[in-house]
Amino acid sequence: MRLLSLRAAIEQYVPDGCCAALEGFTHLIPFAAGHEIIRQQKRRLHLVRMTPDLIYDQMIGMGCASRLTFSWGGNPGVGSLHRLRDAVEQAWPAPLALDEHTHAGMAVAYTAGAARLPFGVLRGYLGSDLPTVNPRIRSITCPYSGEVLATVPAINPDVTILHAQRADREGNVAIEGIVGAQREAALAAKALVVTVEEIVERFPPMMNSVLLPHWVVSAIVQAPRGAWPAYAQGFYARDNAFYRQWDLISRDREVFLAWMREHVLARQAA
Amino acid sequence: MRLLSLRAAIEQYVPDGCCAALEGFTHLIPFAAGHEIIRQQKRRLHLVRMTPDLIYDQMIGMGCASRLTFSWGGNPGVGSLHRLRDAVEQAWPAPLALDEHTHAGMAVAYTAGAARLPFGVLRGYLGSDLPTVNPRIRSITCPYSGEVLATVPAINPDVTILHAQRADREGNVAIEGIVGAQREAALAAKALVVTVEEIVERFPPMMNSVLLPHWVVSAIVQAPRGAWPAYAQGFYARDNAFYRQWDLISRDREVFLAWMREHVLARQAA
Amino acid sequence: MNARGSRVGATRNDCGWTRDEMMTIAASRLLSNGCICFVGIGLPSAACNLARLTHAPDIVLIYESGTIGTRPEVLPLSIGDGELAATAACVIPLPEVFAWYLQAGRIDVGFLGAAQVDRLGNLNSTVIGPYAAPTTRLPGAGGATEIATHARRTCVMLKASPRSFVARLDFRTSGRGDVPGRGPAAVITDFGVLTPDPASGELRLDGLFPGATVDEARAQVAWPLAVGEALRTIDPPRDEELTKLRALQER
Amino acid sequence: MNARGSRVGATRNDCGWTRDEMMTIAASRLLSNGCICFVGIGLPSAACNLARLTHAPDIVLIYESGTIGTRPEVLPLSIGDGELAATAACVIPLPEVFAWYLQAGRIDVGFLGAAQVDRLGNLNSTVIGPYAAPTTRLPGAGGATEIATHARRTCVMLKASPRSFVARLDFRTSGRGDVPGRGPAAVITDFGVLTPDPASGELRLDGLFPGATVDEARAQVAWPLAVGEALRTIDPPRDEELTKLRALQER
Repeated sequence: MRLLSLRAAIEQYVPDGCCAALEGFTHLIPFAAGHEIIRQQKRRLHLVRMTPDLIYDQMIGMGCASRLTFSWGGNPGVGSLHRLRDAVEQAWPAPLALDEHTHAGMAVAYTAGAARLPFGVLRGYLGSDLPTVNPRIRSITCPYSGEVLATVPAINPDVTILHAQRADREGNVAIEGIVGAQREAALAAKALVVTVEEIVERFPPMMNSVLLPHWVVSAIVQAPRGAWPAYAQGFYARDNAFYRQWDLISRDREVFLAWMREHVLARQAA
Repeated sequence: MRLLSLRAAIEQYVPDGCCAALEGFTHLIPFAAGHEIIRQQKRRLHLVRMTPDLIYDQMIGMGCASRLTFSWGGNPGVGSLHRLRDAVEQAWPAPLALDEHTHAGMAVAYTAGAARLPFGVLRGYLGSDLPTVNPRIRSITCPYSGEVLATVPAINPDVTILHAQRADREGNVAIEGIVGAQREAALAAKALVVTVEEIVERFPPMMNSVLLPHWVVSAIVQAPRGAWPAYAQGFYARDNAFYRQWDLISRDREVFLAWMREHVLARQAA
Repeated sequence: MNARGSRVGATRNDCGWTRDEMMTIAASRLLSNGCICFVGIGLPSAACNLARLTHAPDIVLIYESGTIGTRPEVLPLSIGDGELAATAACVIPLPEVFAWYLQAGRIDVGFLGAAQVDRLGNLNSTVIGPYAAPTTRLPGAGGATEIATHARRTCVMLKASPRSFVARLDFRTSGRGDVPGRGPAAVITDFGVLTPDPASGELRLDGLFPGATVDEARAQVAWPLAVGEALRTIDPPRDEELTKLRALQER
Repeated sequence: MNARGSRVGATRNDCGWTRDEMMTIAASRLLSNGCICFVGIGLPSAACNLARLTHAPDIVLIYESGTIGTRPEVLPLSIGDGELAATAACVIPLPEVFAWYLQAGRIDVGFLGAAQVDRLGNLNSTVIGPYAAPTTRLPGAGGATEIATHARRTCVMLKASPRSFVARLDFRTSGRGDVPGRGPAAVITDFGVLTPDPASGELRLDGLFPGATVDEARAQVAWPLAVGEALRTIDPPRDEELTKLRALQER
């Protein structure tokens, strides 16, 4: 594990064209890292995330992505992700290929990735047209019961980026609160970059807490408020007002670009 | 969830011939429950446990079991389980059919059981003769890569019995320390009985701790020191001296029976 | 996504309640005490928490974010607000929610929303228009597909219009309406409640909200809506229900 | 299980150390600082902790009980003693240890024991005699089969006798000795260390403990034991090694 600046971490671990998963389910979404990816004008990324959320709406709108693996692409409790829609409906600013799943399917795909199995199995996608539009959703026959079950290919991102509350000096990462598929996405990746609210001297031994040991972590970046407008349990709350406001900002291409220029491009990484 | 006496819980949830998993990996082994099963003279049980340990050595020696699913059957750090050996080598006191796995295979089988999938997949049993003596270990071909992987059938015990540190009045169960495959075995079972060191009024909300919610628990039994000679983190330590002593007690059938009469049969359930 | 419906639904009638409130209250009444409920965001979240604060104090609420047994004081905007984690009995990883709880058959009731529903209760929340070139890209499946399959019973909450209650879905995101008994147990909409005909599974008008009419209902449904044999008028909101719902929403 | 070996191994020689101590020290020297080590119980546990307390302070010890990054003060009797949990960086469920750490290829070194080893380093810890009617039922595989396959490198610790270093295993519990480069990197026994011939994979005598001889080694091995081209004498225990090992064992 190395302690890096945000700029250096993105430069080293997110080359153009790579497969990147910025995970965190509603909680601990790595916005600061996403903004640095935008500032560095990364291109042709294959973005992976169960819920693209505002972070991928911003990255897609700024032209970073050419492919998206996802399972629910809305603004939670508000409505659409207008930049995602504009990319899919109008190919603006670039076409976006979709690899679309259900939450259950993506969860299994990350879990298989963490275990370095080539596929995951679920009793899923039943009664859905998704398998007809996504050829990666296949099936397998149980060697005992003969039941036919759905399969998804494992997800093994080139890099997974997480935001967490704390790392210690060794690089162990501790997470509290909603974890989503963070652990699975972290362990499925070839490299793991973690931005954190704070770095502490050392944790007490943490029996049964959610912890990623330092030797599975490639780089740690200190990025206070790095999950805003999402939240970090114990540090700051979800900025629900901003999530609502984003609906207006993102509806119009020019308003969107103006906001990104002012709030993302003009700022320097910490 | 119901609060029951140990006697009532075993009477109701462990009928003769059922499939029972008393789990807990070294830590929190439900000895008190095992002793009550012996006192109630249960017969023809299909016992499931990754590490049979002293608890199954005692149950097998007292004639409770006709079948054993397991992955490592020794006295950890000491040597043999002499009663298990006597059953396999000499069919004393009764023949014992074996369904033998590796730890990795059993872990996957419990996990599949918890997910109510009919089988689990692993890159396992390679270079081993186990698949040649256990026809339940089969294989499957990955629908993406063509790789052939091992499969195990899901384990879904009729009843799983755990020992835990605490339950609250609602029946939520909290576990601290080494958990082994306790959660998976609990959620794989049709009924779940948990003996506990203590029952508390209520827990604080326990973010990310190991907790089994009350509505997956069939019965709670208060059984202080119910994991002795194994241990309960925070309550009492492993009685390593007894584990060593058991090697002598269990070597001889008569010495074994005398010990069981005095320390198990003659005692009443709490 | 249904701005018209939202505005109309939010207007108080002469009796002092709105159709949105009536929808939420009607849904909350379908939940029995102690049931294990997989909650979606928005109206379902309000309905489930209203049930918890009125007739079903022991209901267990699970949000797909992994919060189990939550008791929020404030209605969350998203399914993963900090309030849900802070008041949960425990927080578990999302893959476990879907594999060990939902797929394992441990959920009694699941709530679903959508952009379109057909007469068998199948749902579309993926696209309007062709998948490869949609006129409107919707959020997608999320948890819906497996909730529809694995929850013992599902309820749909969806405001009615001929564009949402359609003869033919543009895309089937979830639903087993063509498997007898696997469609939703009820569709709660802003004129009343539809339930499936036990034989054919076709959704029929089963109950009307006070003030709603069969003609109004039929005007919002793009297929010829059948009326159940025992069409009833649903009880209006009780004072306790309204008071607690409004208190929950105002916090 | 090897009472003779234990007694002989526990006797101090003229230099004041025992063969058991030399085995543990020789094994500990094979571990580099910072390596991720899957620890078995008994001699391997002593060797790994000795390495941690001498030349490899940043070694990461994982026990299959789910304790990750343990730093026990006292040598555990079992692989799941409370001491291991109390001093661990974290404790995770056992299925995750095997799937997400071992199978995922995150382990540098795994230690194995057995009742029998063959000339290719395949191991038997299952039965002596036929599987269906064994003369001696042994504990079985535990973690060994997948450790042998998935750890980047494996080391075997096993006291030697013609009944343990056999021409033909009664049962193959684990091992890929017939796949080039997949057998153990070293077998540490009570006369010295065997390593595989790079071409054939056959275990050859690579190092002798001070005081041990080629004849003594050959007498304990049931196949014709080859001697490596650069047979060396292994350095005797250093004071620090002996002191720290004894302190660890006496606690």
